Amino acid sequence: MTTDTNPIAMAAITSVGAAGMPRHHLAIFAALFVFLVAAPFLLYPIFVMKVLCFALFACAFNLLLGFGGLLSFGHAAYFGMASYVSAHAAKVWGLTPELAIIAGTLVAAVLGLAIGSLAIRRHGIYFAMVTLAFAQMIYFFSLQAAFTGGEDGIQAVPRGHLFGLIDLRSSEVLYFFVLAIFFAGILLIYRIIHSPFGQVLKAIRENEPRAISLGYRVNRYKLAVFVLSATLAGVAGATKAIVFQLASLTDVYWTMSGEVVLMTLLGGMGTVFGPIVGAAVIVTMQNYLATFGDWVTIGQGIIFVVAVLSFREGIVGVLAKWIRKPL
Amino acid sequence: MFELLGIPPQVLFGQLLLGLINGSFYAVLSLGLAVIFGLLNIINFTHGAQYMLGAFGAWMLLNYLGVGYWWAVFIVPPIVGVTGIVLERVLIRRLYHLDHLYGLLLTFGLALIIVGFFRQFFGVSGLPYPPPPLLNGGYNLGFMYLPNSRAWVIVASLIVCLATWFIIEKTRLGAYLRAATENPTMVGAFGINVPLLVTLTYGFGVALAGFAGVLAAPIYAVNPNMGADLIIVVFAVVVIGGMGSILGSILTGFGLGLIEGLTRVFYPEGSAVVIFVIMALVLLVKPAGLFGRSV
Amino acid sequence: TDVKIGVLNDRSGIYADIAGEGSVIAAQMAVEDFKATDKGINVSIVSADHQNKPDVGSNIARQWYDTENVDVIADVPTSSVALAVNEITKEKNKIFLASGPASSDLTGKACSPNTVHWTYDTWALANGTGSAMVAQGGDSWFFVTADYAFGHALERDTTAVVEASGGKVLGAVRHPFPGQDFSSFLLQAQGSGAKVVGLANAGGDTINAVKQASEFGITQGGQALAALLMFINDVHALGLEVAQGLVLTSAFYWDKNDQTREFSARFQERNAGQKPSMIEAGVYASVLHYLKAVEAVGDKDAAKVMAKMKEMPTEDPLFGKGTIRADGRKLHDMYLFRVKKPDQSKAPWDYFETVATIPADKAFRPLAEGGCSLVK
Amino acid sequence: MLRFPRIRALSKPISGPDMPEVELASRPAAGPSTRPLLRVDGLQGWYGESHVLHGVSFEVGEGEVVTLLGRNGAGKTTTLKAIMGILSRRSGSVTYEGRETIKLPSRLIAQMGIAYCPEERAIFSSLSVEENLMLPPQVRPGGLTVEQIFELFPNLKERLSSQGTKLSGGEQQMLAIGRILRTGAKLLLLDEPTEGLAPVIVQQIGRTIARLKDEGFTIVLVEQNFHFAALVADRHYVVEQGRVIDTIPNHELDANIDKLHAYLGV
Amino acid sequence: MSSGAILEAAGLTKEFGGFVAVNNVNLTVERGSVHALIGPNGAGKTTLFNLLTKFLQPTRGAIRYQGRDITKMQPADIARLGLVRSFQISAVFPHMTALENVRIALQRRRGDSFDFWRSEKVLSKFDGEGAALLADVGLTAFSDIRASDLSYGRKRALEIATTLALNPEMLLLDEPMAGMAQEDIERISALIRRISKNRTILMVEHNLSVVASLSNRITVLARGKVLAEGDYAAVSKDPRVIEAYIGAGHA
Ligand SMILES: Nc1ncnc2c1ncn2[C@@H]1O[C@H](COP(=O)(O)OP(=O)(O)OP(=O)(O)O)[C@@H](O)[C@H]1O
Ligand SMILES: Nc1ncnc2c1ncn2[C@@H]1O[C@H](COP(=O)(O)OP(=O)(O)OP(=O)(O)O)[C@@H](O)[C@H]1O
Ligand SMILES: CC(C)C[C@H](N)C(=O)O
Ligand SMILES: [Mg+2]
Ligand SMILES: [Mg+2]
Repeated sequence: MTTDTNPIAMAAITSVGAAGMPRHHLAIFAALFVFLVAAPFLLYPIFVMKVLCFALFACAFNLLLGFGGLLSFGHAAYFGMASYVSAHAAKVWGLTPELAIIAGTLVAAVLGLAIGSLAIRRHGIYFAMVTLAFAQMIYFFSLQAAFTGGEDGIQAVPRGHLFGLIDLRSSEVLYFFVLAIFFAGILLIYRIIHSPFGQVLKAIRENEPRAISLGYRVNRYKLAVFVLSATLAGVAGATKAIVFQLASLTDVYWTMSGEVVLMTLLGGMGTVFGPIVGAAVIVTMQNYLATFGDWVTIGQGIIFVVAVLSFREGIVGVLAKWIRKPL
Repeated sequence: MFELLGIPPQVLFGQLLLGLINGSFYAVLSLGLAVIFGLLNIINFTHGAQYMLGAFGAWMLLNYLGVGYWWAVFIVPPIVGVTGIVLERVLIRRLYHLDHLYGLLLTFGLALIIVGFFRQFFGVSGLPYPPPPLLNGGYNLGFMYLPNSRAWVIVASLIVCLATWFIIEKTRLGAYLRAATENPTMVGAFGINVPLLVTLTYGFGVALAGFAGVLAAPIYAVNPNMGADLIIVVFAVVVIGGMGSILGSILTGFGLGLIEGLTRVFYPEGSAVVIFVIMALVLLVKPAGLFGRSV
Repeated sequence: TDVKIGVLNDRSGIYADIAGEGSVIAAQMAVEDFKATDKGINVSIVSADHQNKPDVGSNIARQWYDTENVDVIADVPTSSVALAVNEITKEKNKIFLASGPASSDLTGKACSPNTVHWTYDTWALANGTGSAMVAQGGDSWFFVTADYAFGHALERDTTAVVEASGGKVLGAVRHPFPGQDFSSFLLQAQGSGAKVVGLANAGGDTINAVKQASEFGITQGGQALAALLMFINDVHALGLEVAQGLVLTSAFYWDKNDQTREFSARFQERNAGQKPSMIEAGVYASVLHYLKAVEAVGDKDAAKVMAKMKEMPTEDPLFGKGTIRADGRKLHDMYLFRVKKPDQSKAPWDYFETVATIPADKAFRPLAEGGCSLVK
Repeated sequence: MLRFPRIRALSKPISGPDMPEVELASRPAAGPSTRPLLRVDGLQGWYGESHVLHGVSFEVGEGEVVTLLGRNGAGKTTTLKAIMGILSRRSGSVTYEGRETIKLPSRLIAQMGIAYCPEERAIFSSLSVEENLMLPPQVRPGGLTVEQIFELFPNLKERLSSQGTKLSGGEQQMLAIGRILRTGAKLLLLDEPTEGLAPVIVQQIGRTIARLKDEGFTIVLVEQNFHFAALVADRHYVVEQGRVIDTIPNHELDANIDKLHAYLGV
Repeated sequence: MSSGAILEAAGLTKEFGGFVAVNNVNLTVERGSVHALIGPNGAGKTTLFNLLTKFLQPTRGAIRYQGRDITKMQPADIARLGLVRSFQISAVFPHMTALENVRIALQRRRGDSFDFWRSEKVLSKFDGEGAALLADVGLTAFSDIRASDLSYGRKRALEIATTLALNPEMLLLDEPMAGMAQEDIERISALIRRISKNRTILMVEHNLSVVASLSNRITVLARGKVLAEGDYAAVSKDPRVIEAYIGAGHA
């Protein structure tokens, strides 16, 4: 009955290359970077930025689920709250975008600390439910509080000037700012996974009582990864508010928590690159199929059913199995 | 006028009674969910859609075949159960050996498909389902007017809940079911037909959802979206009761209905969130829910 | 000239039957009836689902304007989304033909030179139903309000009308949106002793609330029910048995005259047997008027077309003659209808009888009271 | 060298008023002395991709007790699972009472009269001790009564209403053995039934096995403790790397003790 | 060899619902000794272990370790004081290699396990020490094999190596020999004997030959209470112990 140990999260580390990461990881990061630098000239930049925000969100979530073994069903709270705070900071307080994002991120971190320290005392499905419960309270707060604008959300958020200097109104300029945040985020996550701390997390995920008996105060590690994950989810949410100039209830609703689970699983939980792929697939689907009405819902449903039945390690998970290397 | 906590007692009693009626729905739905989770380890996210199917089943019987409510009460749950059995045989079956996350995902996907189709073909404004003559009218209880249709909901769901509880906790069949949850291989090695057992259990849990749907049809509009948000609340009920605890989900279902009823009087906006507040409090104090077996 | 119209609305949620696929059909019919191609205007129509979420809606709107050369967005039911689209349309200098949204803020403090608010708004609803009910003796009210921007606005506007007409408001209760079970709110309304229970909600919420009110014998108990925003599709869903006697304010009814009947018959054929709602009618009329303006200007430049639209009086088979005010408010008559009893109804969709016609100059909020910055 | 007092003590043939049955066990036999009840021939087995059994062959006659001995990981447990039909990938031949069972699902195999007591005990935590005990349906008449089971394992009687997995490790083992004795299955597959049990209980189980044999049960026993095995078995099959590599009749055990030590790496 | 008590339990009691699993147990373990805890199944041995390492909270009683009251402490903190346990059911980190299993323990000693910003390459400095520990338990050839692929006996050996990596003052071993083949039993016995030189060991074990050969002192538990205590010779002759545990076969 426990989700604490998941069968497919097994990012075992093999052949470490020169730069401290396996060569094929290095290659993928490089290819991703090249592609993303070129992307705004090939694709609609705002769309790509949306993918990047959600990819970072999914990666942050995956840090907790795939590598911490903790299934949070309330990650919308950190994503959405950060987005509200950063929108409010930019619009009402007139902060520059980077400060607004930092403000949102800090709130997510504090929220993660508060909720996390209560939730980590529970296991498996009960952990998931405690996080859901708190997220629903955050949703309720967002619905009722004055500064969030209720159903309307915070609209017309100014993109502002980066460091007070660079005008972000042009989507191309904004794009590179977002790209920088994204890369900083996933590289940090990569490092966390492959750090001494990451090793302990893995041990805890695999056999918690044993880790305790070795003297690890496991709750502190769980809390630490929870807060890191919430914080990074906050970065993603805060950035999204600046990109779309809007913070709304969608981002704090439980379906958003569900969506990030879907992205992670579809891409491959416990893989480094899976959540990025998962986020890209889902955001693309929502974006380009919006004209088909209910058939989108049906199509999404079919995709999930097929994914669960035939490639449940997720897209990247399946690829990793083919090439027999962790991705 | 005499008042209780600033509310006239009539209103208070009325609200409590309404809470109990609501609680009946929670109880039947969460019972089905608990049966399926407890015995199959599947978090059945299709449950809301299957509840909706129950209501649509009743509606279709009436509109296409002219079959009335009282027949529907008996015919629809088995039909919905059979659709569940088909899903189980064809799809869900393949996931038992996996983490329950996958079951959740699959059933979530199925719910999207089912609800999507119904929205496509029946729209979302909802379809009317007239209550049968016997359920028209009601009793004036002094403090409130109790429609027969709602009184019937309480009675019917109590009967169904108790019968289910008895079968699972007190009979041999129930023992097989519980054992098969934990270690189907071993139970099979005792000579028991586990796959059949599992299929029937899923069918039964789903039939409970269908039953709740039939009960709901004359009360709420028959609407493809009627189960969508309910599922998460019902799931919370199951968790508060203690996952897999049959008695827990029944009692919690009724109990939370009452609490929600009270919230509607004192802080109506909060009635959507009160269940989650309670869930957080309960889980922080009792790690495995109110009636859960601690692991 | 090539013109691209984006119909943005709810295609899967609780408003999809009121303003979903039907609005797209209405827009297509407008293009066909206008015979655009013959007049050298190439019109293409795209559509999308905003799911009643401001983020989804603004995302689509932005993408349409940025990458798909959409010139005009039509419909957008749900006020919160409409406000977002309103902003983006202004920023990108395009045109927004708002038929679906209710909030009177669109021509008030959020008014924009690029927006026309076509069909109805919360002020008009409050004014129509509110004053009619008070006039019939319903001078004490209790509101059951959807707990979000639109519900609050409708409650606010109706309260003002009720109080101005000499009635009083005894209380209000806000229900989560969307809601399923309204019994406890209705019980509170019953307990309040108010003569009128005002439902400040819409779509599925209103349907459920009306249905349950009948179950709990609210109207039999002597209280009147005022569904402040009700569409013919909602009545269809409820059935006359339950809906009979309700009073509602609307801008359109299919059975008003030959022209509306003719249009509605054609529409019904293409829209799975459903008669048009007033929003769908508004989409038809607003697109038609827009195309006329484009033809007249000979160009699709937003500022010029908008100026033309406001300058030219409107005329179409569904709303008759009308005008567009400086703040973007389209003016036409509004109607107060009563839902027929089952035995009065002679044919399918024969649901309304007219109680009163509210002339265009009385139906909407006076220009000066909106606080629109375009009005000097 | 370590001293193993228990082993010395146990390897003497034990007789005495309290354990008369044990002597019955030492009946000499080279192959099945009766008609073979179970016959395993060329049994292959896999866990996913890994091939674990490479052609296990042996026979058990009706009323016999045989053991499978071998080092950790030799494939003893896997053999039992394959016979029981719960190893998902298997091939070769297993016949019971002359009927081929290799393709049957485990429930039909169980219904033919084979019962399995797994190494990891598989006690159900959502069932009480009593429910655990009563769980396996009777497949044939002639099993032990509940009273007889309590006589063997008095601990169980005291804890009947506890949750099954709240029992101590040894008590769970007793429960796992006890529950299959009720079913009337004629062929019992016992996987290390003495693991983790106190010596008193081990002796009790020794007596039980002897008694079951007396009553006509047929038993395949997997054991690490061959001194225990020596007390109860007719014959020993040595398993190594997924094959039976040797057969030692119990009466030749003393003569082969060095060979056996070599097999088991003692 | 002995220099006073390292671990003392006084009046330790654990009730589950109404059932008393451990009943007013007084236990003193001398520093440097190998102390065995035996008793029939269900006597409360594992429960007592759980109490001593605080995986369970005692209903009553006090525990002192190295003169310090640890009754109120958390399990992880107890391990940090050098009192480390193993589990009755084998406890390894299944998806990690044998070497990584040991490194986890070594890493804890180093104390910078929260460093999420550093590369795990810093952990390779433990490889030598880890390999030595694996060699001690005869797992050198398996150091790159995932723990889940090891046989049962080897998992137990790995678990002991991991425990030793903490360099604990005192070890609590719960049935270290259970389910092991003879060859492993001998190897692990030898290992325990070797490591007991400068440590204290408290172990639960049903294999009497192991108990007899390794332990200096034995406490016999039955029905939650201490039935007898002494060295092997004395305990194994105690008629109550024979009746409750050893059985007639051992006479
Ligand atoms: N579930 C499994 N998946 C993969 N391999 C397995 C599994 N179970 C056992 N094995 C492998 O199969 C081989 C045989 O295992 P088996 O359990 O049959 O041995 P055994 O003789 O019973 O040993 P023991 O005395 O340790 O119980 C071993 O190499 C083991 O590692
Ligand atoms: N969590 C619990 N709840 C209720 N009873 C328990 C619990 N844990 C153990 N017990 C009971 O306490 C008694 C002692 O159990 P324990 O596991 O300590 O025995 P043990 O001496 O280790 O036995 P074994 O040698 O068989 O492992 C048993 O009767 C068991 O049923
Ligand atoms: C009824 C709907 C089409 C309009 C919606 N209630 C709004 O918010 O404006
Ligand atoms: Mg084995
Ligand atoms: Mg024990």
